[in-house]
Amino acid sequence: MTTAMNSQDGMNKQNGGAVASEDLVDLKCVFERPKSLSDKPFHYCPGCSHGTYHRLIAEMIDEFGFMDNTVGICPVGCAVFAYEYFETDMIEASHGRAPAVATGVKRALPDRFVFTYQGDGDLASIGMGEIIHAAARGERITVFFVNNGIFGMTGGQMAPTSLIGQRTTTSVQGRDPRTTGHPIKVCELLSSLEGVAYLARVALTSPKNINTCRKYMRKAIRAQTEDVGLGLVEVLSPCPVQWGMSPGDALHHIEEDVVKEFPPGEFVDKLAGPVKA
Amino acid sequence: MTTAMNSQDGMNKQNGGAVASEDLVDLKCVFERPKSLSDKPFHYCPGCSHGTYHRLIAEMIDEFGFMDNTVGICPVGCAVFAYEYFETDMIEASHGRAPAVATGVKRALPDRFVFTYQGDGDLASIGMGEIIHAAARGERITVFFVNNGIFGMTGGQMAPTSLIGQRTTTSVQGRDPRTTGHPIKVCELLSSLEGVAYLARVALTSPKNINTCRKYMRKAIRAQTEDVGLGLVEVLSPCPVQWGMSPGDALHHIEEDVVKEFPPGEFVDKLAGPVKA
Amino acid sequence: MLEETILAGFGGQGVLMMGKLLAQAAMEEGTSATWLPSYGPEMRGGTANCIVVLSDDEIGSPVSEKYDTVVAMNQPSLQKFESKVRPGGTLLINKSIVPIKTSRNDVNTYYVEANDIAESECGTNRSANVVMLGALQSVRQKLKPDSIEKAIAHAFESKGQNVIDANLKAFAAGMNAIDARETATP
Amino acid sequence: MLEETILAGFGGQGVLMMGKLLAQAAMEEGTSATWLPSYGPEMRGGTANCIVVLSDDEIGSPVSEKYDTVVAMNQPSLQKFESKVRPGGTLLINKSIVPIKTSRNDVNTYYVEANDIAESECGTNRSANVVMLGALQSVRQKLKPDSIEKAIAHAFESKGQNVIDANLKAFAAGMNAIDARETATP
Amino acid sequence: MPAKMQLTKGNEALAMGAIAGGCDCFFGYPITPQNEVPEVLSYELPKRGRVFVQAESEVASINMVYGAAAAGKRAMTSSSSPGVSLMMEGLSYIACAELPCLIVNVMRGGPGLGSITPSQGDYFQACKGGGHGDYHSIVLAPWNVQEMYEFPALAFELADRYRCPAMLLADGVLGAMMEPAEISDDAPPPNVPEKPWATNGRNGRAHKNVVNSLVIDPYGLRDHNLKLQAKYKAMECETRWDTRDVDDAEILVVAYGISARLALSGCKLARKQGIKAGLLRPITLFPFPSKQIAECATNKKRILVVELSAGQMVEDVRLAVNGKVPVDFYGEMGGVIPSPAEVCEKIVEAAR
Amino acid sequence: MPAKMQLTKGNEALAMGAIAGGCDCFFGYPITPQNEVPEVLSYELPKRGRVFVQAESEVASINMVYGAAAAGKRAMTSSSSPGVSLMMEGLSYIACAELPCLIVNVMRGGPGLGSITPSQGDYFQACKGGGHGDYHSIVLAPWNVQEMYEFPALAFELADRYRCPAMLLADGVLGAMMEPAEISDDAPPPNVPEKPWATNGRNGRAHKNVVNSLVIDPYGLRDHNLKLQAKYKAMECETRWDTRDVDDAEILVVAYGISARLALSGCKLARKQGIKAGLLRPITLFPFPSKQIAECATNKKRILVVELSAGQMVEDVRLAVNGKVPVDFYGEMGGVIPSPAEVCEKIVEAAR
Amino acid sequence: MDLCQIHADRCKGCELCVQFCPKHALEMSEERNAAGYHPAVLAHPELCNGCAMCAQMCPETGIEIYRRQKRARQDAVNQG
Amino acid sequence: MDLCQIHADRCKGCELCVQFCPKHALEMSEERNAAGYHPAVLAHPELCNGCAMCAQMCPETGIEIYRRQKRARQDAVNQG
Ligand SMILES: Cc1ncc(C[n+]2csc(CCOP(=O)(O)OP(=O)(O)O)c2C)c(N)n1
Ligand SMILES: Cc1ncc(C[n+]2csc(CCOP(=O)(O)OP(=O)(O)O)c2C)c(N)n1
Ligand code: SF4
Ligand code: SF4
Ligand code: SF4
Ligand code: SF4
Ligand code: SF4
Ligand code: SF4
Ligand SMILES: [Mg+2]
Ligand SMILES: [Mg+2]
Repeated sequence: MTTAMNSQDGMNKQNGGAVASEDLVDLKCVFERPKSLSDKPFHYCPGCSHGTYHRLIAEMIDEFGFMDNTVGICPVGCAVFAYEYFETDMIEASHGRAPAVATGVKRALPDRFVFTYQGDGDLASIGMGEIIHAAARGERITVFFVNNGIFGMTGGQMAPTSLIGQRTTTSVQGRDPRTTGHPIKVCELLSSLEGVAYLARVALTSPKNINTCRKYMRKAIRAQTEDVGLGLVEVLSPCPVQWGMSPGDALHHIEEDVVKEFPPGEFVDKLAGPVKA
Repeated sequence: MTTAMNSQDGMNKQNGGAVASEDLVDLKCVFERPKSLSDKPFHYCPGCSHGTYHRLIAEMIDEFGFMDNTVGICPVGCAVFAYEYFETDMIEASHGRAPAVATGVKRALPDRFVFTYQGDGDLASIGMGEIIHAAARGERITVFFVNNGIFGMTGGQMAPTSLIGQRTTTSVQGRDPRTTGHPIKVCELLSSLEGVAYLARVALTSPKNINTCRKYMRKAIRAQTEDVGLGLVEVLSPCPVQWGMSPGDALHHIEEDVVKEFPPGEFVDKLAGPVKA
Repeated sequence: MLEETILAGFGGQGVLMMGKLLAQAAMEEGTSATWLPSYGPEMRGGTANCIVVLSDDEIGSPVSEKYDTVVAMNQPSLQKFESKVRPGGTLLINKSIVPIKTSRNDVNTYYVEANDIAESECGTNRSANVVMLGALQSVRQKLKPDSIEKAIAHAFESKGQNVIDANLKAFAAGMNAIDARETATP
Repeated sequence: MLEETILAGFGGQGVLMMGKLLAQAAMEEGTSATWLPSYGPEMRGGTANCIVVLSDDEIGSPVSEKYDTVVAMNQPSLQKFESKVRPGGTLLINKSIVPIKTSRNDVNTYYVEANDIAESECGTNRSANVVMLGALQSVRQKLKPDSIEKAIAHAFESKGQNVIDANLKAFAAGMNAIDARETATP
Repeated sequence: MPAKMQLTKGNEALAMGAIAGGCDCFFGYPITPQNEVPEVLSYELPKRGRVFVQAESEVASINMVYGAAAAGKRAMTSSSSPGVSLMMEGLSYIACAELPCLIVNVMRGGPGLGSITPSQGDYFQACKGGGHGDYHSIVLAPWNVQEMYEFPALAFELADRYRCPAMLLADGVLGAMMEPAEISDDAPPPNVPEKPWATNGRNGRAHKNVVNSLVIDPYGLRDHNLKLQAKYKAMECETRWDTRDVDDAEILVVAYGISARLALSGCKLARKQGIKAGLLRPITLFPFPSKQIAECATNKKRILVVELSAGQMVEDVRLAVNGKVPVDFYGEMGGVIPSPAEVCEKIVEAAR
Repeated sequence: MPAKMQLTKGNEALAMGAIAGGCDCFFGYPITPQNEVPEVLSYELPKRGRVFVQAESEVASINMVYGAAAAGKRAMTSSSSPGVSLMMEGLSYIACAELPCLIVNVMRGGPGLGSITPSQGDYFQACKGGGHGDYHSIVLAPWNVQEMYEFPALAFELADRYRCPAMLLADGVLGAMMEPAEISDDAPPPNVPEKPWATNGRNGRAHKNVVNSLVIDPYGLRDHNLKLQAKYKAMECETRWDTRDVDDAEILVVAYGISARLALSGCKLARKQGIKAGLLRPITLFPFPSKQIAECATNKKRILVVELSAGQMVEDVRLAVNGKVPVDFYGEMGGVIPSPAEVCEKIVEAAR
Repeated sequence: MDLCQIHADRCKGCELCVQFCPKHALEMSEERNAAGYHPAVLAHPELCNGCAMCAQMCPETGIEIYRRQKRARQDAVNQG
Repeated sequence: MDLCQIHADRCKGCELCVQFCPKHALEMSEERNAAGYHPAVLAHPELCNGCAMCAQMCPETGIEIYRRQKRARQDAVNQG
C-alpha cells in the first residue's frame, strides 16, 4: 500500500457522514463528490484531467469554506462549460481575458475569493498580455492553469506550449522551433514579476502528484486570502484525444517527456517568507 | 581629456570627408549626421533621448550598410513620427503591435533588416502579448526599446515601468504598488524565452553609456543578421517634460534612481556562445 | 430528381463517410450534390449526422424541413430523426443495434442487420455503414450502383485493394439485404 | 449679443487662461460662453490658441468662420489668424514682441505693448495676457469689468492675494493702454 | 454642496458626471482626446473609496468592465476611436451577457491612427454593430458640457434598466471645450436597482449565478437573440431627441452632438437669410428617433443631415423617412469642423 | 495538373483557393468553424515555400497581415466572428494605410461567445464599419464551394486593384459543407501588379516608402478621407450580383451567401404554389448592388430579404429602393437555419 | 457494502482507476453504460483496501470511497 | 574653422552639451533661434579639443565635430 489518503490532504471532511452497516464497524465516506462540484457530468473526453482539476478546485473551495464567497471565471477552451460544474457564482470570460475579468471582479469585491481557470491557449497564447499584467499588478486572484500543450477545444492545433516535434493539426510534421519557437514556460516567465506571490507547477499524473497539487493550490489560495499577491498553479495535463494516445499513455508521456520541458516544482513562494503587501 | 571618441565606436566612417583648411592640417569631419537620418528636425521636447536613440539607430544602419535593405516599424507614442526621421522604408504600426507587424514583414522578406522602435507604453503595456510572442517565436527582428517610465505622448500617465512613488497624471499621489503593482522589467521578463538571442539594457545618460549602447545595438542587430533570434536593446531614457525636470536633472534621476530598479547590463547573449538556430 | 437524406449514428460508425460516398457517387454521375455534417461542441464521441442532397438541378438549400430518407444507425438517431421523414419517405434502421421499432406508419421502413451482415461478410462490423449504403441503394436507386462502387474505390484508395474489396463486398451484401418492404409496426 | 474671439500666442504666454477668464466672467454675468482650445500633437512648446464665444442666447457652434476679435500675442499668431477677423472686427496685437503690422485695413487694429506694460506695472511680463485682456475690455466692452475682475480673483484664488492684486493691476493697466483707435498701416 | 455653475471642460464634466452617476469602478487606458477622464477619475474615485484601474490595454479595460459589471457594480471605461475598436469583441460579449455598463467614446479623426481632432466617424460602429452578431448598446450623444455631466448617470440608469451596455458618443471638441455647467462634487448617490443576477458570491443565495454569453444550442441561442431583440424594441420608449424651430421650418436639419451645434448656428444664419430652417437633434442614437423624424418631416421640403463623417447617421434618417422626403447630406471628415456659415450654405442649397 | 472536379469541403476549398490566388503569407489563430483553413494552409503553404504563421491572437494576426501586405505580399488571415471583432482596429488601420489584403470571416452565431453554428450576423461589421472611422473593405459573399475556392483570388485581385482590404464573408455551413468543385492543386501563379509603394527595403529606390495611417493635420486627413471616399465610389464598377427567375417575378427575394441558397429553394417551392418568386443575390456586399436591386424591383410587388440575422442587409435593400417597393424581412438567428419551406411560407405571405 | 463505489453512469472507461489500483481490484466491464462507455467495476471487492487511489485518479469524480471504523470512534479519520 | 560646429537652428536649448563638455567650451546663447529656443554656442573655441562629448549627448544631432590631421594622413582617423 502506498500513500494512503488522509483527510487533511483532500478528503472532504465536512461531507463525511457515517453509513450504517451490519457489523461492529461503520462505513464512513472518506472520498466523495465535493459539495462545490455540481452533479452535472463533465463533457470532457475520457481520461482528460480537466475533470480532475475541477474536482480539486471544488475540494479546496469546500475546505476553505468559500462556496458562498467565490466568483470563478471560466476560459474559452475545453473548459468553457466549467460554469456548469461549480456550485459557486461563475462568469464566462472571452478567450484569454479571464485575468482582466477577474481583476474587475476582485477590485469590485475585494473580500470575495476570485479564481480563474485557464487553458494554455487561453492563458499563454491570446491571453498573454492579461496574465502578465494581472501578475505585475499583483492582483489578488488565484489562477488555475491547465497546460495540456494543445488547443483542445478547436481540434488540436499547436499551442505555444506544444513540445518541439509535437504533431498537431497545424504542425503535422511536428513543431519546428525555427518557425514556431520553443515552448513558453509560464511559471518561468512570470517568476520575475513582483506582484506574483505564489507560482508552482505539478503534473496531474498520480495520486501522489495530485496530493502535491492540493498543497500548491492551498498556497495559491492563501496568496490571495492573505493579501500577498497573485497565485498560480500550473498543472501538466493530458489531452488524450488530441495527442492521439490512450489516457494511460498520455499520463506516461507527461511523466517521461513533458516534465523535461516543464519541470514541476514551486517557482515563487512569498508565503514562506514574511508576508508583505 | 576623457574617453575620446574613436571611429569604431560610432563615428560615421563612411561619411567622413576632408575639409580644406589654410594651414598644414585638414579638418576632417568625424561626427556628423548619419546618412540614414533624414534632415527633418525632431519634434521631441528639449533633452528627450528619442532623438539620441534615433541617431544611434541611423548610425548602425549606416555602419552595417543597411539603408537600402531595412524596413523599420514605428510605434504609437512620442516616436509616432519616427518614419519621418529615417531614410529607410518605414511602417507606422498600431499601438503596441510593432512586433506583429515586424513578424509580417520579416516572414515576407527574410533577407531584409527589420527593426521595431517602441516605447514602454507601447511595448510593455498594450503590446505585451506581441513582444512576448515575437520573442518566444524567436522572430529574427531587432527591437529598440525606449523605457522612459511614462506615457509621454498622451500627457504623462503612469506606465507599467513607472517607479514606485512616481507622480504621473494618473498617479498624482505617486505610484502605489498595492493598487498598481511594481515596475515591469522587460529584459528580466523576456530572458526566460528561448527565442531571445540578445537582450541588454543601458541608460542613455553619458557619452560612455552611449558607446556601450552602440555595442549592444551591434549585437542585437547581429542576432538578426546571423539568424540567431530576437535582439532587444532597452534604453533608459528621460522624459524631462512629463517628469517635470530639466534635461540635465532627468539624466541624473536616471543614474541615481532609475537604474536601481532597472539595472543596466546584458541579460542574454547567445552570440557569445555557439550560434544555434 | 431531388433527393434529401439524413444519415445518422454514433461517432465512429462512419455515417459521415456514408454521406461522402453518396455525394462522391453523385459527382461521378454529374449530378449535383451537397454534404453537410452536423458540427457542434460535442466534437468527440456522441452522435454524428450528415445531410446529403442530390439533384439534377442546381441545389439551393443543403438542408430541408423533411427528408426523403433517413438512415438511423443507432437508437438515439432514430429517436431524433424519425419525425424528419416525409410521409411516404423511407426510413432505414440498423436493426443490429437498434432494439426498438419506429412509431411512424406513414413511411416505408426497412430494418437492416447492418452490423451482423458486415461481420459475417467482412469479418468486422466496421463496414456496417457500407452495408447500409447498399441497402439504401436497393430501395431508393437514385444513383447507379456503379457510381457508388467507384466512390468506394476512390475513398479507400489509400487503404489498399483489400479494404476496397471488403467494402465492395459489404455494399453488395447490403444491396441484397432487403427482400420485402416492411412498414413500421408500432 | 454674439461675440466670437480668437486668442493666440506662444504656449506659456497664457492665452488659454485669457480665454478662460473671459468665459468665467461671462458665466458670472449669466451670459452663455464656450471656450475651445486648439489641441494637437504639438503639445509642448509651439503655439497655442483658443476660441471664446459669448452670447446672450444659447450658443450653437463654438467655432466660426470669421471672428469679431482676434488677439495675437506673438507674430506667428498674427500671421495665422489676422485673416480670420471679420471686416469691421477688432484685431489686438502684442506690440512688445510683434515687430510687424497687420496687412488688414478693414478692421480696427490696436497695438498694445502688453509685455512692457506688464513688466512696468507688475514687474514681470507674465501678466502680459491680463494686460491684453484689459485692453480687449476697453475696446469691445461685451462684459462688465467687474465680472472680469471677479474672474481674475477666482482664477488666482489658490495663488494668494498678491497674485490676484498684481493681475488686477495688470488688467486695469490694460484697460488704460489704448488711447486712440489705430487702424492698420500696411 | 449643491450643484453649482462652474466653467468646466467636457471631459472633466464627464468624469464628475460618472461619479455623480454612481460609477463604482473605472477601467481605462489613456488615449487622446479623452485623457482628462481617467486623469480626474484616478484621483477622485479612490478618494471616495471607489475603484480606478489603469488597464494595460483597451482589450483588458472592456473585460475588466465585464467583470465588475458582472459583480453588480456600476462599471465604465472611456476611450477614443482606435481604442474603442479594440473593445468590439468585449462589447459583443457584454451585450450578449446582458451586463449594464458604460462605454465612453470621445471620437477622433479616423480611420486608422488618423488624428486626434474631433470626428463623428464611429456612428456605425456604435449604432449598427462594430462587434459581431446582432446586438445593440444604448447610445447617448451629448451636445454640451452640461450633458457631458448629466449623461453618464442617465446612461447607467438606462443600462441598469435594460441590462445592456450604454455608450456615450462624444467627440474631441466636446471633450476639450469649456462651458458653464451645473456640476456637483458630492451628488447624492443615485438609486441603483437590485441586481439579483449578479455574480457577487452566493452569500446565502439558494442558487449560483452565472454570467455567460455562450449558448451552444442553436435554438437556445435563437431564443436568446429573440429576447435581446424584444428588449431593443422595448427600449424605443427611451428615445430622446430635441428640436429647435422645427414647426414652421421648410428645411429640417438633423444632426447630433457637436454637429447639432454647428447646425443650430447654421439654421440661425439661414433664417437671417429668410430660409426657414429647424433642427432635430437625436439624443439617443440608439434607439434612434425614426418615428419622430418621420413625423417631423411630413411637412418639410427637404432634410439635411450634417455629420462629421462621410455619411453614417444619414442612412438611419433615410430609413426613417423611407423616400417620403428627400434627404441631403453634408459632412466633413478628418477633424475638420465646418463653420456655421458652411452649414448655412448647404441649407440654402437644399432650400433652392 | 489542371483543375479537377473534387468533392471538397468549403473551408478546404477556401484554403486551396487562397493558394491559387497567390497568397504568399497566412497569419491566423484557430477558431471554429474555420479551422480547416489554417490547418490546410499550415501544411500546403510551407510546402510551396510560402509563409504560414499561427499567430498568438487575432490582434496579432491582423497586424502581421498589415506588415506582410506593407511588404508587398499577398497576405491574408481567416477567423470567425469573435476573432474578427478583435481585428477591427487593425482593419481600420489597413484601410487607412491602403494596404491590399484578405480577411476571411466564416461567421458563427453571436453575439458574444454565442455558438459555432452558422450565422450572418456580421454584415454590419463587414459592410458598415466595425472599426472606427469612414472606411470600407470590398466584401465578397460566396454561396457555394466553388465560390469558396474562386473568391480568394478575386478578393486579392480587387484588393490589389483598389489598394484596400477585401473580406470574404462566409458562414459555418459554407465552411463545413462539401460539394463537387473544380479545384486545382497547382494553379498557375496569378498576375500580381507591381507595388511601387511597398515598404520592402529601398533596394536602390530613390526615395523611401512609408506605410502609414496617421495624418495629423485635419485638412490632410480630410483630403485623405476624400481620396478614400472617391475610391469607394470608383469601386462601384466592381459590383457583382446574380439572379434567378427574376424577370417575371412578382416577389423579389434578396439574400446572400447561404441564405441565398435557402431562398432559391424557397422560390422554387413558391413557384410550385403558383407564386412567381425570383432571387437576387448580392455577390459583392460592398460595393452593394443598390442600383441593380432598385432596377430589378421596379415591377415587383414586394421584396423579401432573407438573412441569418435580425435584419442587417435589409437596411441596404431598403435604402436601395428608397420606399418605392415594400421590403419585408425574414431572419433566423443563433445558428438556426430556416428550411426552404419556411422561406416559401414567407414568400407566400408577402404575395398576399 | 464495498469500500469502493463506482458510479457506472459517470464512468467514461478511461481505465485510469484500473491502472492505478495497487490491489488490482478493478476491471473494465464488458457492458456499456448509457453513454456507451465500458465502465470500470470493482471485480474483486475482497482485494480492495479503500486506499482511494482509484478515486484520486478518476477524472469524472465517479468513485466514492468508504472506510471501516469502530462505531465509537466515528471521527477518527478526521485526525488521520 | 572650429572643431565643434553647432547648428543653432536645430538646437532646442536642452543644455546637455554644455553640461557634458569637459572643457567648458560651450555656453547657452542669450539670443533665440527661429523656434524660440536659446541655442548653445561655442563660447570658447580655444578650449575645445574636438572630443565630441557634446555631439554625443545632443539629442538633436545638432553638432558636428571636426578633427585636425596632417594632410598626408587623411585616413588616420579610420584607424584611431
Ligand atoms: C477570440 C477567440 N479566438 C479564438 C477562439 C477559438 N478558441 C476556442 S478555445 C481555443 C483554444 C483552447 O485551447 P486551450 O486554452 O489550451 O484550452 P484546451 O481546450 O486545450 O483545454 C481557441 C483558439 C475563440 N473562441 N475566441
Ligand atoms: C489603441 C490605442 N490606445 C491608446 C492610444 C493612445 N496612446 C498613444 S501613445 C500612448 C502611450 C505612449 O507611451 P510610450 O509607448 O511609453 O511612448 P512615449 O510617448 O513615452 O515615448 C498611448 C496610450 C492609441 N493611440 N491607440
Ligand atoms: S480535447 Fe483534450 S483537453 Fe479537451 S476535453 Fe478532450 S482530452 Fe480534454
Ligand atoms: S513627452 Fe517625454 S518622451 Fe515625449 S518627446 Fe517630450 S520628453 Fe520625449
Ligand atoms: S480503493 Fe484502492 S484498492 Fe480499492 S479499488 Fe480503489 S485503488 Fe483499488
Ligand atoms: S477512472 Fe473513472 S472514468 Fe476512468 S474508468 Fe475508472 S471510473 Fe471510469
Ligand atoms: S568637442 Fe568636446 S571640448 Fe569641444 S565643445 Fe564639444 S565637448 Fe567641449
Ligand atoms: S545638446 Fe544640442 S539641443 Fe541641447 S543645447 Fe546643446 S546643441 Fe542645443
Ligand atoms: Mg490546451
Ligand atoms: Mg514611454
